[in-house]
Amino acid sequence: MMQEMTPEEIKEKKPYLDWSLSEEEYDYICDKLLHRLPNYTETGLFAAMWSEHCSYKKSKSVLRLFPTKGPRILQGPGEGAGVVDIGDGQAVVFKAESHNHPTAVEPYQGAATGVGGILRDVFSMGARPVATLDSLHFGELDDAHTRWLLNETVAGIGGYGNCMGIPTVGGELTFDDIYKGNPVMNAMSVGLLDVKDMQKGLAQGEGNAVMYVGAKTGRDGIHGATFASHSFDSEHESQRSAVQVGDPFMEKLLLEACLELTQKHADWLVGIQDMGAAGIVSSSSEMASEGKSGMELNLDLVPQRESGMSAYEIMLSESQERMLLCVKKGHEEDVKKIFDFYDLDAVVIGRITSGHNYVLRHHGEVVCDIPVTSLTEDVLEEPSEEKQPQHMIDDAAKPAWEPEITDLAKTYKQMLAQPTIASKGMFTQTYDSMVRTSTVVGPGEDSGVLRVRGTHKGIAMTTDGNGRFIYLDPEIGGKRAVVEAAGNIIASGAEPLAITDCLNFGNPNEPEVFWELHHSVMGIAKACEVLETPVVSGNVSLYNETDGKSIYPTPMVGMVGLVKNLDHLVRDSFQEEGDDLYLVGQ
Amino acid sequence: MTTVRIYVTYKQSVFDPQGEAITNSIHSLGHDEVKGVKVGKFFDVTIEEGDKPVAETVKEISEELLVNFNMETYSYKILEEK
Amino acid sequence: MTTVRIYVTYKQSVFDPQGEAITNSIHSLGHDEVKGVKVGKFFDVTIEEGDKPVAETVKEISEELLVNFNMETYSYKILEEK
Amino acid sequence: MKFAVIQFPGSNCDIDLYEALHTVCGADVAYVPSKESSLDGFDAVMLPGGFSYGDYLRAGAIARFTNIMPAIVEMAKAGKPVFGTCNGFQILTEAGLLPGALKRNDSLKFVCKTVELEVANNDTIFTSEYQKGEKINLPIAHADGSFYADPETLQKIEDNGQVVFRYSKENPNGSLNNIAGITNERGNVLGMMPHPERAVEALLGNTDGLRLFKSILNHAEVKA
Ligand SMILES: Nc1ncnc2c1ncn2[C@@H]1O[C@H](COP(=O)(O)OP(=O)(O)O)[C@@H](O)[C@H]1O
Repeated sequence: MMQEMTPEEIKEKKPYLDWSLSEEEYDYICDKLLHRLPNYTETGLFAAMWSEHCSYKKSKSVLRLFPTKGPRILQGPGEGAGVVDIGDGQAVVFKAESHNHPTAVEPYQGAATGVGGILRDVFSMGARPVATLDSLHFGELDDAHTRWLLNETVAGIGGYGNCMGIPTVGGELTFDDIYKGNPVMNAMSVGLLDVKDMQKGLAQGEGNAVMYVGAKTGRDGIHGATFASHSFDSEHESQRSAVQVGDPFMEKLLLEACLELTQKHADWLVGIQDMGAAGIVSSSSEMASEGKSGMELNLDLVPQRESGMSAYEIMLSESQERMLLCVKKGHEEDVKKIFDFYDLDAVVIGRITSGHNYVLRHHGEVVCDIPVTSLTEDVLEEPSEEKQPQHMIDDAAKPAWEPEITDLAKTYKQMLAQPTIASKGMFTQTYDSMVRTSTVVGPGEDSGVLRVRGTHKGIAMTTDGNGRFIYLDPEIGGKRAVVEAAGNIIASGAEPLAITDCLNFGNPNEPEVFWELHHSVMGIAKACEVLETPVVSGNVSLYNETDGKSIYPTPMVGMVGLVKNLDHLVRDSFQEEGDDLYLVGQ
Repeated sequence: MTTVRIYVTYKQSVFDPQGEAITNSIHSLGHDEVKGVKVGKFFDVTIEEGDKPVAETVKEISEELLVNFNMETYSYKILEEK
Repeated sequence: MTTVRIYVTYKQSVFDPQGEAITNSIHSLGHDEVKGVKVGKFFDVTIEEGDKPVAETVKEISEELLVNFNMETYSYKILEEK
Repeated sequence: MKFAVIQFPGSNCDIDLYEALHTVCGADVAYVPSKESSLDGFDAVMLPGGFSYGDYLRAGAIARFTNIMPAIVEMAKAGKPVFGTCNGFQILTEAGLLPGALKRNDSLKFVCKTVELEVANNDTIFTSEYQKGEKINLPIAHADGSFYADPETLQKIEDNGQVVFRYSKENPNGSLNNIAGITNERGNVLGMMPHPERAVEALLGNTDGLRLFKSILNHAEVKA
């Protein structure tokens, strides 16, 4: 087994720099939070939890600009997914997530586990996922590697979603050379919930059990959380191998077991959260932090697939298809029985304690004993410099470009032949868009529409974003993304309710990139205020660049709307010969 | 003509859900003597010998196409030469 | 412990679209020296030797589970014994 | 007449079959987990689509060993209606209740779309409400739907009129003889790759599958 560095060696050799923890952060942790030197495991936990991926330390300041409240909003950002009231005691639950970096490395598994992760976010709220959307931006198709990436990505999305039996009903797919080395893969999941069944990622109540359910822990994706916050460098391609393998069959079982628990036995449960990036440490510390509780875990009890795993590896593993539950004392066996039926592990790995500390034991030794909040709430926000992109200033001085069209029919055909505009049917038909027999409108129209069984209602959903517009003017582009989404929702006969988003940007340490981030968020926020569609969930993916070149700023807006009566559904195709055509607007 | 069998498997550390499911199913059939199953693919590739040595063709097609080095490794053996 | 590698392939008469597709891709990469590819699966099964001979276990799990005789056939070889 | 919809681990069209029978046809239907071993009290058994056991190894291969299988075999032997769609069809072939096998699609891809079928035999308990030769549209959604049987078996299936549905406009997966659905020799076990349960409501745009369920229900009435 590898010999772990002592606290003194860590102080001296600074291995945390490789884990994206800065010297300033390390010193702050030693001097202000712990008043001692952290050991190897603790340092690793801090590095993971203080990464941009887990803490949003770079982007928090701009995320505050989003409007997040409204009369229908039952849960805004901060939980697994946002929750929006649709009447009759029901709610729609949704969130989007990016998996750009894993997809660039291993497109099938990267995309598959992206879908798996976002589904867990939704069912951790107690909701049943009913639809998936995918927003993809790739390089131009004349490149063989891009074609491979795209085919594998689409196969991964379908492979996971089809096996789970959750229809993929919409999304977008565009092509531009800027995404060649760094494709954008965002997945959005939409679920339905009886409001009374709503769950939170919460752990509290001294003596209550912390239960681990689902797949066993292996060394998958160790460093995944910190790895996701690093830029790519083609030279180091060979090092990028920390990719996890998805098991949609396992997740289907986990979904059914979790829903049985949350729908029928919520009284046994205090809280539930999925293990996403930074696995056990992020889920457990966030749940304890939310519950203002202490927690003690015994890592020897964690179901393990490989032998000889260190505490650090167990805590940071990103093995898929796992959930963490806080179960009321005395109901551990009841919960176990439910998971037994689905042949899933369900193991008590720790308890809620009276203090405020996060204590980990491994092989009989305490390997971590730190305040819970030091991992979750004390993260130092990173200030950023920003500067308007030079290209915007240069562009403003140029005369506006006027397209010259001599042969309208020819230009029209040329446009239709653009892969970005052409039909995406060859890809979307590899997705099961009809399973669960509620898909009223599938891929290929303005938005996907699902009926809500037992009512006359429907929910409409779409994803929109356009990196080029946002590159030209982030604020107007941001507004436009929201308006485009709302247009798609309204065109289906639905009322826009709320949005989720994925902020796909380049390296935020570059002032121009941060400016783009800031201003596009301003644009999205303003449009959301005007349209009264608050932001209920979302995700940030930074450092999208290859060899120092950032992608276009590519925020994705995922919007959900309510169709009050499906009889009033509007299709986007011509219905009958002789119908009148109207042009509406300016 | 030479026929080469190229074996492709997941790297040791990569989780193999299929192998897991098959192992469970073998156990439920009562074969407790089976301790584990790993699943792999193989490709029987027929190559016409010319200027390029067979080993080179095998290496090239494996690395360019048949194997995903992020998670897989490969080996090969020559089945027959005629 | 004995590790047995069980090979499963389509029967000769069954069309193998995957082999076809891979052959085409190999050709489009310029490897005209490759004349054909057949694809198969293999299972590395670790068996603990007890009363039952290993060959019997292999036969049983192959016929009960690993092979669908409507379209597939199998063969095996012993990889290692420890 | 009481229907059982079997839930294998990984089944995911169970709700579709259940709702088609229960909500649309008003039939008496219950879910039965594959861990159960009895189908007492049921008159027909429905195997749904999905990915039982993740389709690991081969689609349908592992599901065949679940506890409920012997009871399904009993139902088939007793001449009761046994129906499998998509993964259900794959399980029925793997279990030997139907001849042949389902291979990976020739395209090697999962395909989800609506295809045109010809009703090749309407003289079955599943298709009596259709006309022979009638063209209907049903959705498909599968990666392993290419029907294969050795030449002898294929000839036998054809001679016995066991082919019930054929793809008529295009063959979406490479099935021999464009076969989309077959019965056993006795005609009481039907397996088909298309999903009639996805085509039973006008709201979802297609009702061509409805008569399949009506046929089974009418058969029950005739018998009773
Ligand atoms: N990757 C994808 N996944 C699912 N649906 C997609 C995908 N790409 C495009 N679509 C669907 O194809 C249709 C056309 O897409 P797009 O060209 O982006 O149109 P729009 O400009 O209306 O958004 C939309 O209905 C969209 O839902």
